[in-house]
Amino acid sequence: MDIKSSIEGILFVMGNSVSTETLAKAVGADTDEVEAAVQELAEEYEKGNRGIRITRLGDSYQMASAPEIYPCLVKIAKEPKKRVLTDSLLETLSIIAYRQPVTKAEIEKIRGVSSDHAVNKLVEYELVQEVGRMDAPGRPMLFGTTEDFLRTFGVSEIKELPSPPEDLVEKYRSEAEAEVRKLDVVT
Amino acid sequence: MDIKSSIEGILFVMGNSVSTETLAKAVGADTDEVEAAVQELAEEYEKGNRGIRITRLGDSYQMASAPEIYPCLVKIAKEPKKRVLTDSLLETLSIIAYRQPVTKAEIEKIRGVSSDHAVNKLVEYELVQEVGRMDAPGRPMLFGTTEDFLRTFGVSEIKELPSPPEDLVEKYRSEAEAEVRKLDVVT
Amino acid sequence: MEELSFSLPTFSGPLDLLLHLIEKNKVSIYDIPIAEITDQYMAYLDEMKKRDLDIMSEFLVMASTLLSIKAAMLLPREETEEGEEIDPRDELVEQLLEYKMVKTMSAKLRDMSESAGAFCYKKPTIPDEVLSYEEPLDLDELTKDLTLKKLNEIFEEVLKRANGRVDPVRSGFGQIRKEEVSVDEKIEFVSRYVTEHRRFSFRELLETAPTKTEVIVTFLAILELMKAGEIHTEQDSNFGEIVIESRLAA
Repeated sequence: MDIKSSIEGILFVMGNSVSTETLAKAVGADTDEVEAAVQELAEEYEKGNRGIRITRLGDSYQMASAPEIYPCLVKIAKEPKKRVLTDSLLETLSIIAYRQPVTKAEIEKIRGVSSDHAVNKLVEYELVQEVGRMDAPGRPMLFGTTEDFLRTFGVSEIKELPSPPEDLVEKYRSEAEAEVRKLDVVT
Repeated sequence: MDIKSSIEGILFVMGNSVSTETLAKAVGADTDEVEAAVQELAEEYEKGNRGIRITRLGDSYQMASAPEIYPCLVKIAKEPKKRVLTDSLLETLSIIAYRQPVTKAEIEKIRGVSSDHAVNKLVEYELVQEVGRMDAPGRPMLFGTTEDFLRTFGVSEIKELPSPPEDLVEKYRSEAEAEVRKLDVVT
Repeated sequence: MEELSFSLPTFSGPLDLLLHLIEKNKVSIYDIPIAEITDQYMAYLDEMKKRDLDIMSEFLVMASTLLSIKAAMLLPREETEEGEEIDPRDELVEQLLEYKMVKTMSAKLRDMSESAGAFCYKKPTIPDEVLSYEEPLDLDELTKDLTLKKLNEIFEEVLKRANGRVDPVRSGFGQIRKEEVSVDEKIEFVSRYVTEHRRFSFRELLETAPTKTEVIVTFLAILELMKAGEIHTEQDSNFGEIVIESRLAA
């Protein structure tokens, strides 16, 4: 097997960059011969418009894929992330939609569980955004729905969202407040 | 970039074996087109006496270095540690290879010894895998060979394994008969 | 008979040893001189035992098989229905042939693995650009099963659940005060209730108990009355309705 083919195989197996010196040692030739052979090989790949390229990095060479195949690679190289609105995301979204602007603490109080992850996911999905800070100790972040959210549901303003019966909301609110007051007394 | 070059790049990047189905998905062609392109590519490497080879493993393809450059590689890379297969393991493996799918009980009957340890070791070495359960009392586990088995023994599929045992039986039988006749003559 | 060599090769099993002896003696598998081979097998076994007391039971099983064949060889041959003589060695011969095949194939496999080892593979080197690529977000796809009506329902559901976590008894109470209900008082009360209502559910009774303490005391009162034999209780299933019935004559 000639030097060029040997170098081809070596660059393939090593994957990383290999110095001309190392290549010379492997094939038993001097660095000039190696240099000439690698150049020839690189040109063949380039001119043949092949899926593999040979790139020079200082005194080293490395085999790499042609950038043109990236679109093919993204289809198979990793599991596509599945984006779904889970129950906890939906709950959080509904609270933000009807109570906006609202803090994470308020959401957590209503849901009874930590909602950090859910809020962050909704922000990532561009359904929810930061809309300001509350004028309260710690200046907590306030969250509201995005324009994308309105567009998705075909409404032009938050006001258009069907509102839950007001009395129901009031009932829950006063009950919850009553309990909170009572807790204050105990502590 | 044409299908062939895309496949070349994909096989290079992935390193592992890639199924024709995955390749088809990546390049947006049907499996027949992919099959044809891979064959052509493999032939080019082979005929050009290049440093890279494309090997088939069942329904998958994998890029490998040409065996001829192995001596060059060991001069610069650490020699891959070879797994030593003891006689027991090899016996068990050849029973599984030729009789698959096969149960531990069948293996034990042929070898005359408990083969639990050997089968477990082969599974650990990823040469053998569970392939299902036999439709018999106790639903015993059935074992077969893996893709790693094909790679380790340099075949593309099980059918390529040498001389089916049936021929050998005949050979031994006729040898034995010849021997018996010889004895008759002597006595 | 040949001398035993003391550099014992290792055998992968009893068949391996047996095959070794047959080949060493240059005899046919089809015509094993059982007496001789058995003696040699036993001699090996003795030697192996000296070195390794954990000798595998399989070797001993084979030894007894050989001895039983040896004994059968001394007896007149059995015959098949067709009148052919049955050789007691037949089964062993078949087993040995199959095993010999396996040995041949495993030797071939070993050769093959040596030549296949010259192929070298490469680890995946997926470019960062590919790994960090994310599919563009498709909001319509993400929200395709979601309607405003559903979102509204979810919100109401969440509120209801939030309400469920608020203890209605305590929240309606305002402050903590000492309960002044004794079990004796309660027994008297329940006793009266039983006389008036004859048969009723525990839940009904609890409507008369506005606080948690009263609920507990009422339950204790029920237990006392059961012990006294004044009432009889029934419950069909766990957490089901408890039905209380008077056992006293009306």
